[in-house]
Amino acid sequence: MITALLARLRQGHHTNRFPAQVPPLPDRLRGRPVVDSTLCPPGCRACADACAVDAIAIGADGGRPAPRIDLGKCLFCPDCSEACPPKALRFTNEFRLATSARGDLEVADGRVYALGRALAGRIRRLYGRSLKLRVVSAGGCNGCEVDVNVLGTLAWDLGRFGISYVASPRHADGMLICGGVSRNMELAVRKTWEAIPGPKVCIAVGACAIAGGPFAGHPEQCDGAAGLVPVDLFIPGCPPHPLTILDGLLRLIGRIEDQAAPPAPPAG
Amino acid sequence: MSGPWCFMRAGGAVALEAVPDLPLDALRAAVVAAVGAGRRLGCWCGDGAGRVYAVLVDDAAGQLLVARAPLPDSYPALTPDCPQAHLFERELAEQYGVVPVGHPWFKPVRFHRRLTPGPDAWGRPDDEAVLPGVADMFTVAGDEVHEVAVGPVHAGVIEPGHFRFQCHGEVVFHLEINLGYQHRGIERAAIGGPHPRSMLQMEAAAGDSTIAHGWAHCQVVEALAGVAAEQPALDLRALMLELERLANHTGDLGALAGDTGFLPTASFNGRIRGDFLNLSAAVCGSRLGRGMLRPGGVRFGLDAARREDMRRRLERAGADAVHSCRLLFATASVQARFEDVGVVRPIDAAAAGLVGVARRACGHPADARRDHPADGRPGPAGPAATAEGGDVHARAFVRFAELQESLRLADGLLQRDAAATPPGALRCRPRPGHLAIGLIEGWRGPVLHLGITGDDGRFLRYKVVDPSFHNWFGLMLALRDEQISDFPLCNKSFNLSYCGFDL
Amino acid sequence: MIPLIALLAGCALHLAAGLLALRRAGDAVAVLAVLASGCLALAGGWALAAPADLLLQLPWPVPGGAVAIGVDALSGAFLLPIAALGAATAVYARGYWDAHPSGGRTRAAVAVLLAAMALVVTARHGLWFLACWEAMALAAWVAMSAEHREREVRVSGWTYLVFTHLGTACLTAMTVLFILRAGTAAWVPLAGPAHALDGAIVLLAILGFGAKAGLLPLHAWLPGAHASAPSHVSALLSGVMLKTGIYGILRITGLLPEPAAWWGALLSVVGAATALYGIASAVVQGDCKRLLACSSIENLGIIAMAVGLALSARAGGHDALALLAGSAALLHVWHHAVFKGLLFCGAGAVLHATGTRRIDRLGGLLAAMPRAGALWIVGCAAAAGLPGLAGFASEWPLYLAGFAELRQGGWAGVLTVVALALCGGLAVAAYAGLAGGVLLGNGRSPEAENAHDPPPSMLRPMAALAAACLLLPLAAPWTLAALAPALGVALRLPAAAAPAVPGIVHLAVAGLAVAALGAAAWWRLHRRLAALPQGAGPTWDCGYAAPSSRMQYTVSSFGATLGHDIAPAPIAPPQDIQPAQGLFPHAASFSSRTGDGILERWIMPLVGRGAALCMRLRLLQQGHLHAYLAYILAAVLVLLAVAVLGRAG
Amino acid sequence: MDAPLLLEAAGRALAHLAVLTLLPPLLIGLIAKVKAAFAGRNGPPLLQPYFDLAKLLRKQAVFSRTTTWVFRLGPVAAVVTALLAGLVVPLGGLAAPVSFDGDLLLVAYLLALGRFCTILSALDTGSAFEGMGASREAAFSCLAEPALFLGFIALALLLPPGGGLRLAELLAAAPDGWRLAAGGMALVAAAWLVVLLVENCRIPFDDPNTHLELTMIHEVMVLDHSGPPLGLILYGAAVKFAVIAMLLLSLVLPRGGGLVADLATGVAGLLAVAVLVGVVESSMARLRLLRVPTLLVSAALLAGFGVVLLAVH
Repeated sequence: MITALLARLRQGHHTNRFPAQVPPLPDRLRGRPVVDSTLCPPGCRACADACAVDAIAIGADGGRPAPRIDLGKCLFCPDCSEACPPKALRFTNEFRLATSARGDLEVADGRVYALGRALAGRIRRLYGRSLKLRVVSAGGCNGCEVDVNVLGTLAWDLGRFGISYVASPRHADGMLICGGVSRNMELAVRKTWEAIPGPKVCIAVGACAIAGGPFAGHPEQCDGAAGLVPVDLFIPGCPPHPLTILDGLLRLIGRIEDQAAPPAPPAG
Repeated sequence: MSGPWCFMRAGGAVALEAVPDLPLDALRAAVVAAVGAGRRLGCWCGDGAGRVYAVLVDDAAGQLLVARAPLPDSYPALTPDCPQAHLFERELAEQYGVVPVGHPWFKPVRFHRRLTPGPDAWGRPDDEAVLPGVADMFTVAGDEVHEVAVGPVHAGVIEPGHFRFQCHGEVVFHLEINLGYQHRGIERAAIGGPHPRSMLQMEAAAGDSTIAHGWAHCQVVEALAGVAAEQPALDLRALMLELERLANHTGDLGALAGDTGFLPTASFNGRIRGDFLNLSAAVCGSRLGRGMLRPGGVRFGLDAARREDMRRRLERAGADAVHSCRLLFATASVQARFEDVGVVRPIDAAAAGLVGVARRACGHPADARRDHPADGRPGPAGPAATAEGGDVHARAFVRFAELQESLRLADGLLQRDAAATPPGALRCRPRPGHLAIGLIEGWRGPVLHLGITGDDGRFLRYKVVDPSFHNWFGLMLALRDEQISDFPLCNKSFNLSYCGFDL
Repeated sequence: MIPLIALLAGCALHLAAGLLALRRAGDAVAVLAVLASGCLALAGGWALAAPADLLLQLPWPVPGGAVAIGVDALSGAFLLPIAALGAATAVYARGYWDAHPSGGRTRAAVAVLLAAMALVVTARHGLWFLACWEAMALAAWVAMSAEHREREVRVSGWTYLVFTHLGTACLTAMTVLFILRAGTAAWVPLAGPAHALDGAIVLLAILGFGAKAGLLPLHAWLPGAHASAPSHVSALLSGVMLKTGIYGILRITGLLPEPAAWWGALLSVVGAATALYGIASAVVQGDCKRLLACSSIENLGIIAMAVGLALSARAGGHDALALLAGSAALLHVWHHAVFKGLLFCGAGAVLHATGTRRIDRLGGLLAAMPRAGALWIVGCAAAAGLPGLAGFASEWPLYLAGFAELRQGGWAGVLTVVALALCGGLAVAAYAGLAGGVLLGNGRSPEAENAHDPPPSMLRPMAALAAACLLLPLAAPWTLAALAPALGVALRLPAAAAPAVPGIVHLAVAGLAVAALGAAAWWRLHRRLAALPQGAGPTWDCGYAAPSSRMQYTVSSFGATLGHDIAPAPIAPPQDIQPAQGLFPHAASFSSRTGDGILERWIMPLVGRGAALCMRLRLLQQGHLHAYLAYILAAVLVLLAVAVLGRAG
Repeated sequence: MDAPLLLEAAGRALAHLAVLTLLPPLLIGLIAKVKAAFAGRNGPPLLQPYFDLAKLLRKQAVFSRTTTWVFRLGPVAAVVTALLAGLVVPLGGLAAPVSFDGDLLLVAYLLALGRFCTILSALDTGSAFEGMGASREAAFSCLAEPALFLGFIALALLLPPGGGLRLAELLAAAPDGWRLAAGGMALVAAAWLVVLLVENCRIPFDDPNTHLELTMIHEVMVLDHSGPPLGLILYGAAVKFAVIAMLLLSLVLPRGGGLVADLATGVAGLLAVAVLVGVVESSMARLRLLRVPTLLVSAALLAGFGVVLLAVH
């Protein structure tokens, strides 16, 4: 017991101070991309062509190409930014990405990125200080699970916000789903959803859970959770940084309300 | 033994004509003989074009043995003579409808329809839904026996799988594991590749082994193209691989502590694992190493300042990790939970073809980093860490030893000047009619990728063998006559991948 | 005279009912039996309410014999449960057993059994007592062997016969010693100082009556006999016949002038061992009636502990304590009769509906038979000794007696309290397993899924007994007062010395408080639930596609931790395991035989060794006439020699 | 009894009642906080158990179609029995509102009643998980019973022969016990600490934090409860923790101060017990499940030695 106490002293206190203070992020972290379509050469499709998962569509902005990035499909790989000769498309360190609607997950020049809103009235009053989640892993790569799990460790300490993961869906207030929902998991996801007592929320974490990720279009899976259950919060990324997930969860329960994201620092 | 084999090395390629095409009986006999002589069956898979390929791994000689044979609709099963073939044969039946006659446990593996058109190996009609996890399970007779069915949705943040325990009271007579819930069709999608998405999908074969799978894929594609990545790229890949190992071993030792309810190590390691993940992110922006590798090279380099900063962080996290794990191994109440729990006998481990940590915990010093070093790849010095006993303690101890070794290795890699130059990427265009094998020692064990190109230079078949494919069976063995309350502990001591198995 | 007349009328009516039943079964038989029970109840109640020692003596042409029947308060205390269960089972058997091919015979045997029991607890002469005792034993054997075509039933019957006659042999020896001690076989309280033979008499009484009461190690017949008897017969055997053993011990010690301290000590130790062994065996039983029988062993052990405590206290001169412990014993006799009767009737209802007693083939019956199921849960809770119900109300005074004894520096109180506490925990486990295994969850077999509630003739007696389980704790203050005279007889103390049992009124109030607060909380919860939409679905199955009823705990598994992993090896029931072998096992099986550990590991080997010894005597058996003539000659010579030497001496 | 005394008694009863009904969730929150501090994190707010309860009582429930009324009886019984048991347990100087001869038996048996109902409630779901938890609960709490009663016996030995047997008198004799045979009292206190840990499914017997079905006792028993019934179960468990903690505390708490002093020491004592449990949970591993009985038997033996020491004082 004494060694345990000494070890405790040595290891120190490590919980970060988010949301009051944003912990340091890796400078190379690829967060929310920004597009400056004024830099786009006419007729250029390099970014869209480089994207293996068809996350980028090229619209037209008065004759100039206007890339629109669907963050729900985006795997945050550097293919598009590497392919963009004038650096019109680049990733920033902005980690705030979660949205309340699938349609909000779009980055385009001149478009305000609408971050997730808090739950409505009664549900928010119910879950504002206590939200138990049943995590369902369904046909992903276990990457999002890694970062969902990390939130439980002492650096992130999800419990301090009254959010925790529970064993039984009966104890849960909502479902947090990772993975694109393989055909073999379809029934299990439905059964879990039905086993949760209402009112219930659903959170889709990661590119797979939102739109199938790198496996989009495979007949072995359902291309995300939204086809099976109503999703209240979309957290994009492959996998999302733990801070992205935490930010999303706190927005959902109304602990973070600011919409105006601070100016994004330049990408490293 | 020379025998009817084509010999090659990890990360090498051969023209298909050079691969012996034996009659099936001869291939079968050759596999049995080779396994009898101490080699390990690394892969036994169909190519979708009427042939079966066998890959044997010879750790002692650092060689891979390959041969092939035409594949009929049914053949006498290999499993009775070579138990480690059991899952490969079930997989073959599920993917191509080939029936291994006399297979002792003939059931589906991943619960999907076959990849090519044709009759189902189990005679299931096409319009009948394949219910996941529902198979003819082994049961212990007697109405006093109860079954505990866990999964696919597990308590905690765990991937899906179905575990069926045959129990009386707290005692488990037998555990059977049905997976396939994470099946996303990676191997099917790779056919006709490499596609733009292939690298992304290989990285996501098992998210916690992004580097191991990614690198093995790079090895296959590079070998097929006949190019070799430059030394700085290899150094950086090796660094990322060790960082992956550090993060996962730290996390697993913490999780083992958590399952015994020992809070100090559980909470410290959870945090330190994050430190290692953040080191990966410092290199490539992704905590799992996503986007770092690409066939022909890597994407990010490290300048001296960054290397110096990383060395400092690595040293601090490493010291914390070692200290926290020492506490785990010095606590009697934890050791009481570890010792003699979840024992796999060495003889069973060898027969079942276990790999990686689970194999080394049974005293077999097999480690692909040492046994199958690809050219120029910096590898560890000295023999692989092993432990005797095959119990939870042995598996934990091997991880701890490897963790310490990886710390030294990663530190050494960070000191290499070569790593300073940002490496470029080579163009990789696979040659037609070739076969290449990638073999990387991930933190769980050897990750084997096998690529066969057709005449058009596109993948005719791409096979991924995650170490978990071999090792889930070890977990089943470890649970015999064990207490069911020790299952989470045993499970965590293996910590196998579901998605790596299900693909 | 009224009690005596009522007693004789009751016995006569029972016998008449039995005779009638041999001709034709019908409502008339049941009515007669209920009337008979009414008469017995009148006799018992009167004897308790107006204590007086009424004696009826008739000549009997047996040397030294006399028919002596007396109804005093002690008899009354035992007549009442005999009457109550007699009436309840008489009604119950109409729907349960009368249609069975052995219905008439069983009815007749039960009638004889009831009459014989009434006579046993009123006999006042050694030889007459032995005659009634034997009649009771044989009637019980006939009644329990209703399904004698089944091997298991025959084996249980024979085992019972062997044990009961071992007991009778001890009692015969006891009677002989009593005659030597008192000069007469008549059971009249002896005056004067203690006698050297008193100890031997009590020891033989404890052995002989203990065999009937199921005290260790002579309990081994009990689980089999109770399991294979028709359920209403089991109710009678468990509920009242076992208690005649307790009656015997109390009666005999009551005849002797001064109890020795070791009598009570012996009973305390034997009782504690019996109670713990019984309930520990109950936890692992897979047959619901064997489980109930094992629990009867436990309860008889508890009663024996109470009697033991009473006798030691009496020997030590602590009269109030003696009366407290004694009243605990008698109260438990009553309460156990009620809840065990209910439980066996419930087991009968289950058997009736499903045709099996194996708990691991049952399950989910509460939904299929809501009424009988609910009544059974009441019985289980009472038997588990939970507050507000009959079982706890009678353990209460025993606990208090135990604490009082240990505060006087005795060790028996410590033993009693610890044994009771452990029994309480084990009983909760055993009965939760029983109720859970049989009534709750999913059915484990087609039989369980097609069950239905029994007919009203079976339900009504169960309802009455369940009501008694709920009401007896409320009546306990009065019951205890009423039982004091009976103890006065048994302990030879003035009944007036009986203390008011402390806290018993509060206990009743506490029971009511649990009920009231529980009802209020229940109502509140349901109003809350009604206000919100509720979901329904399968039990959480981890999202699996094909859950089955095998994926629920079996009662054998439920009891395994306590029964197999913790119980000391010499008494743990053996298991048959055919383990999964090889990397890909093909067949494996598991079963545990929940026979009696003591019988199988200790008694049967002894019997076997005895039998082997006897086989050696077969050398004498040559089959030649001259050999036998030689034996006779030798015997005569030896006798002559003895006679001659004796005269010479 | 004159008016001020009556008023004082009423005040004590009210204070006791308030502590019994309002404080328990805080203890659970405090344990979590202590464990968090040990781990080096912030941890959930102290009042988190209250937030959880408030939420559960206001949300919907889902019931399994397998279950019957027995399933809903469990939560009700868990709360009612724990509260009633608490009514007879004094908290240091705060006398129990209800006291009568033999009330100590009622404490143990009311808890047993609650256990019986929750076990049945678990078995009603027909799930192997709940069965597993129920089986463990039945086995372990049964083995904890002797330790509890041996503690009662040890205290009863301090009382003169004859006279009543009230928990209040029994516990009031504790100071004598410490004076006469401190070793014996320490053993009893240690045994009761074990009872506290096992009855409330804490480490080293159960780990309420793992959330793994196969290893737990209490949580796996209530896996299928949801909404208000789950709230009742959690509240009942908290009250039960407080009741046994009160029993344990009464061995050591000073008494005889004024109402406010007694209330303060009582509450402080309960908080201290919660901190102690948190420290124990933070510094040792959970036992292997089948080793639990050994520890429980050892606890009974400890209490037995306590009895011997107090008997020979």
